[in-house]
Amino acid sequence: MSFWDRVLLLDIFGGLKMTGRHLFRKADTVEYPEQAREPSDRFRGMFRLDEERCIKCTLCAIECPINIIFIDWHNEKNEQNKNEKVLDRFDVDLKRCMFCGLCEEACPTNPKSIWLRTKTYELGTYERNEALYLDIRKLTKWDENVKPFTIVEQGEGR
Amino acid sequence: MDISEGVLNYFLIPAVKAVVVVILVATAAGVLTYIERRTLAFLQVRKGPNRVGPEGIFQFVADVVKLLTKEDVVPAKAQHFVHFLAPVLVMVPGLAVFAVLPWGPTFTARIPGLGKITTAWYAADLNVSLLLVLAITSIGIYGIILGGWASNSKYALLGGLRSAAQLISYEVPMGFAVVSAILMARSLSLVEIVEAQRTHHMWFILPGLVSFFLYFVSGVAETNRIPFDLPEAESELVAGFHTEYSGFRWAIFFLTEYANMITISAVATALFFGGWLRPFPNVGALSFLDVIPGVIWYVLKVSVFLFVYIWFRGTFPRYRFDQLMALGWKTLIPISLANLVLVALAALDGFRGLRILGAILWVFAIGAFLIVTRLRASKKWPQGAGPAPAGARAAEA
Amino acid sequence: MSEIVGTVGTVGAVEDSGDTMLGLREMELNFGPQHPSTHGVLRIVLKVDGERIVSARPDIGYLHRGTEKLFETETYPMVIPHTDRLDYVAAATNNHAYVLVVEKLLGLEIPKRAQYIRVVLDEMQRVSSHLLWLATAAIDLGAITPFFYTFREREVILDLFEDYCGARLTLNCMRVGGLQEELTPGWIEKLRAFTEDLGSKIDEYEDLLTENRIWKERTIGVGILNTERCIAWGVTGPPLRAAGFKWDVRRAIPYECYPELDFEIPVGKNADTYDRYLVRIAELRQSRRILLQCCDWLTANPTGEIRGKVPRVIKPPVGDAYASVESPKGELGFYLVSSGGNKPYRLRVRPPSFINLQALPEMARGHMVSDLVAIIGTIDIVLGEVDR
Amino acid sequence: MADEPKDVAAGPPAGEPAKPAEPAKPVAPAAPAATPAAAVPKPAAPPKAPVPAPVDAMGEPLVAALAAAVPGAVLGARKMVGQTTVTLAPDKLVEACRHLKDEDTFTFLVDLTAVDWKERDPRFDVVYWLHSFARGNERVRLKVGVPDGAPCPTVSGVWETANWMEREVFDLFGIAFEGHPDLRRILTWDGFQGHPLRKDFPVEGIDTGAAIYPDRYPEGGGPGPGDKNRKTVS
Repeated sequence: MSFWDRVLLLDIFGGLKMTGRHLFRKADTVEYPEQAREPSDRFRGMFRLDEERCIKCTLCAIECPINIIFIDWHNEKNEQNKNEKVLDRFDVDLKRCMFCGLCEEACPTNPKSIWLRTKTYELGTYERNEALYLDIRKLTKWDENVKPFTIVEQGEGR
Repeated sequence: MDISEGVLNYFLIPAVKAVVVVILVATAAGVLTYIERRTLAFLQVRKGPNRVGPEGIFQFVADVVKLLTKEDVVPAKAQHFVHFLAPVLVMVPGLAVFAVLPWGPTFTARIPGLGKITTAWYAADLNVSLLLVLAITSIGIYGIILGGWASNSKYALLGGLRSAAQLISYEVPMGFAVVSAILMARSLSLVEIVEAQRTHHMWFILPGLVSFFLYFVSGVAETNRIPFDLPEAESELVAGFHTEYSGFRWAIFFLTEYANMITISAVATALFFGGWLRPFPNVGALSFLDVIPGVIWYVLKVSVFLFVYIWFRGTFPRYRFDQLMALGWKTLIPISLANLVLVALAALDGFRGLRILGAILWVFAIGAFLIVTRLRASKKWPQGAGPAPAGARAAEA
Repeated sequence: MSEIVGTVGTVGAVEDSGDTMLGLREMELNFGPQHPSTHGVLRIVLKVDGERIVSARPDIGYLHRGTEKLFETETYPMVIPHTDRLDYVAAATNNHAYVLVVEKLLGLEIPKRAQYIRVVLDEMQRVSSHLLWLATAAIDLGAITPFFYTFREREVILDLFEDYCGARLTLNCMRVGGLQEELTPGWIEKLRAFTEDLGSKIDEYEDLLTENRIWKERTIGVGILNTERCIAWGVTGPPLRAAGFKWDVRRAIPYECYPELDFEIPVGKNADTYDRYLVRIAELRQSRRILLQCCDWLTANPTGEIRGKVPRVIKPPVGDAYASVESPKGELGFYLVSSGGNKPYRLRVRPPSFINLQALPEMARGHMVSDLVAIIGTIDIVLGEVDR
Repeated sequence: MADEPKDVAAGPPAGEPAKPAEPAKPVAPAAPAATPAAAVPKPAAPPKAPVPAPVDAMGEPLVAALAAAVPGAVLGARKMVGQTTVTLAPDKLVEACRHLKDEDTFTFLVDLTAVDWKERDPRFDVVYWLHSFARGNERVRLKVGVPDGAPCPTVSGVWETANWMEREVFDLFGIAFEGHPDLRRILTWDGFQGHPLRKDFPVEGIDTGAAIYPDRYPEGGGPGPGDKNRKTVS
């Protein structure tokens, strides 16, 4: 930077010009509650479970790095007198979840029976123990607790 | 009318003016906080506060209400009295200065019940008003120092110390810059300085280019604004001298900072930009501009400076303490002295001398700017150049 | 052993008496853990003479979460989400270093396409991390506006990450043997558009800072750490390169497809904060170059395996291995000791932030308190990685 | 802006990757749709690549030179996945390190850590990672066996960077480093009882009590290993 640049404050004016140019640009921010942005298709958000499809293999619970999925099941005889696994409990302790998606990855059914790609991230709540501890009912029907964007059914995001 | 002329002119009108000034200044400072946040937001491609009222215009009301109702926390081991006194010491001079700011010329109004009243757009026209401004604004420093010391916090203490050194140092170039304006106008009264610019047929920015620059830079330093906001330097001293203040005492510090910004801008306008005068006050062809009253001109000019303040804040990093001192003592003060001599010599010759000085300064500045930028036009900033790989010892990949 | 324990917790508290405060010549100043510019919960116990720093002693551990202990209880795939949380502004490089070491011990071959995608993720992460660094470093020195400009660009990168793997920050995007996800259609085009735009955006930051006299005064000559001292302190990454030493893990110990890519290692020569700034800016441009080359390759090879032949249960043979990547902060390494089971016996992280932070006292000595924030900023620490 | 920053010589890229003349296929939407199947890990077919196994590396020139220069220092050496590990005798460690740094230009201590082999004697391995810039980025790993409770000589006099790393090992493993200038806990707080990375330390953590019962466990907090109040928390 030469002497004259310094005397004439060229760097100062250059900086001012730079910010001044932005003065009339459109803001890049969005106003959140009104203009909530829609997450991408693969966005890992709220859980959802399809109980019909689930084969009770507990692989998701095994693969979970922080063990927040709790599954209990028992055998029941169905009409054909065959053993059939029936879920007693399928709980996800969502308040500890880190949304890594390994449970979804581990699920062997096709389409997945547990998935996070529901495009829902507004999980704020006033009492986390109630609202963020999901039992089967809440997993399959959480739209009463959490305001969903759209409930993406399995696999659509893929 | 029952009210005598004396009571009216020497008691009632000044009292009303004083109340109006205080209210207006407090409101203006509040509005300025909103404007600053919005402008800064626009500079930073975001939106800023826009929820309270239309476009967020009442944001400052909400802020003030919040601050007034907030708990006032005083550190247990603070010097309680001084801690309490500091915001007062800051606020009173900050408001008192407004008494002498010349917002507009005299005007005549007919008020029902009082008859025809001739008064001015300022509270008082002291013949030493410029001295008063300088004297009173320096009192505010005590509030900052005492507030920093009384909080019994090291960050606050450091902030107070910084501000003591900084404000005292920058009084000097500021004073010299003001003196050059006094030399041009041959008066200490702000009103007369403004009027002198009419009789001189030019704004004093012409011969006072350097003076104005010095005044404004010192003014930014005086008001603790970026790039000179060391006393409160958020990323270094948490919040500087007002670290331990909360609630409305903090609000007083905060609002006074903005009031001081208005003061500095207003004085700059009066000294160098013709106060309430329209551009080229003696060119008859532009007389249609007189439609806009002087007050509006004044406010417009002040707003420009306030915008520059905000613009600075949105653009620059912060100086370091020693660099700030070096800038003040080693750069600004010598320049201001040289400038003072220059202006004094020109002022000896009166009107003509000032014109010649102004012409030389501007031609020189614009010419140099054009030449240098033209030379620069081919090569932009040496982007990302900096360190050459010459000194590098390469390790084989 | 516990009798060697010192007393770091008791010193550095603010003296109680307001009367003696002015009588002290050296003042002890607690810089952090709650302070606007310590980038998290770093605490530095300063001894200052006026504003001049006599000694600075970092006190860390406020964010210690026992991640290395956790690693030992998780199977190999389950470790990956935990690595995200080390350097949480550069999750992809963390993932990468971890999967590299497991692959090394397994002797796995990674498909070319997966290598390129990994490099793309790495470089995007480097850009994002450097942008974040620029934002915070500028804020530390009082320039608030670059923060918003850089975050504007960083947002695009995070959106791209979200498109690719579903998360914005803690990506969990790599798997042992390759990748889990194929790129979404149109992703490369989006990336290319962003990357091509990035150059002019970097110019904008440079317009604001590079030649600015205040920025230069604040950074030139501040926190000098020359090559010898860098190596003595084990400092890697941009601080080492700013000292003029041309060393980058991507070139020195090549991994993935970096040997096939054409890029330069920018170096400085004055080893000060300004050179570190220039080096990081130049690295942004180099990352842009790499990204464009990868975009070309990926467009030319739109299909292919993205995951190698990985056994269903990952059980590396008994032994140990170390692998490292050039993370935005420096050399990020993982040292894996396997006992043959499906969980790591010991997994040690070589955290560049932690090791670079060690040099802070030396860099800060004799400078002013204002410079300390510049120096903390210039090391580019992330406390999640320092404390693990 | 140009692609190339101006500080580089910007010569023609030497090993330029295969670049298509023009992105002929702008998008490839069909391909990714098919690949998810490919993305699923192949369950069958164990890896064909040979499983890495350690081989003896006493014959390596570096190891041989070290063994000759510092007699009795090298207890063994092996090589795995291209990485040489030299096992050293603890009492010769500093001498060997000095030799490696001064003679063999291993000026850069990359990393230092420890491994807890709970049943083994000596219980701990302290692992050092050295890097030589002058030898073409060669790396070597040193290992020293340290029994439980025994001190390990410090190398912080050789490489300054060992300072914090040794503190960390001391903190998390409880290996005291003899001669360390500033051996204090670094990640856990002072007065923490236990060394978290030891294998016998519960993963769930211990109830240190210090935060919850400051009156009962005032300074240095936390029940010691033998205290009946010590329990694991989950």
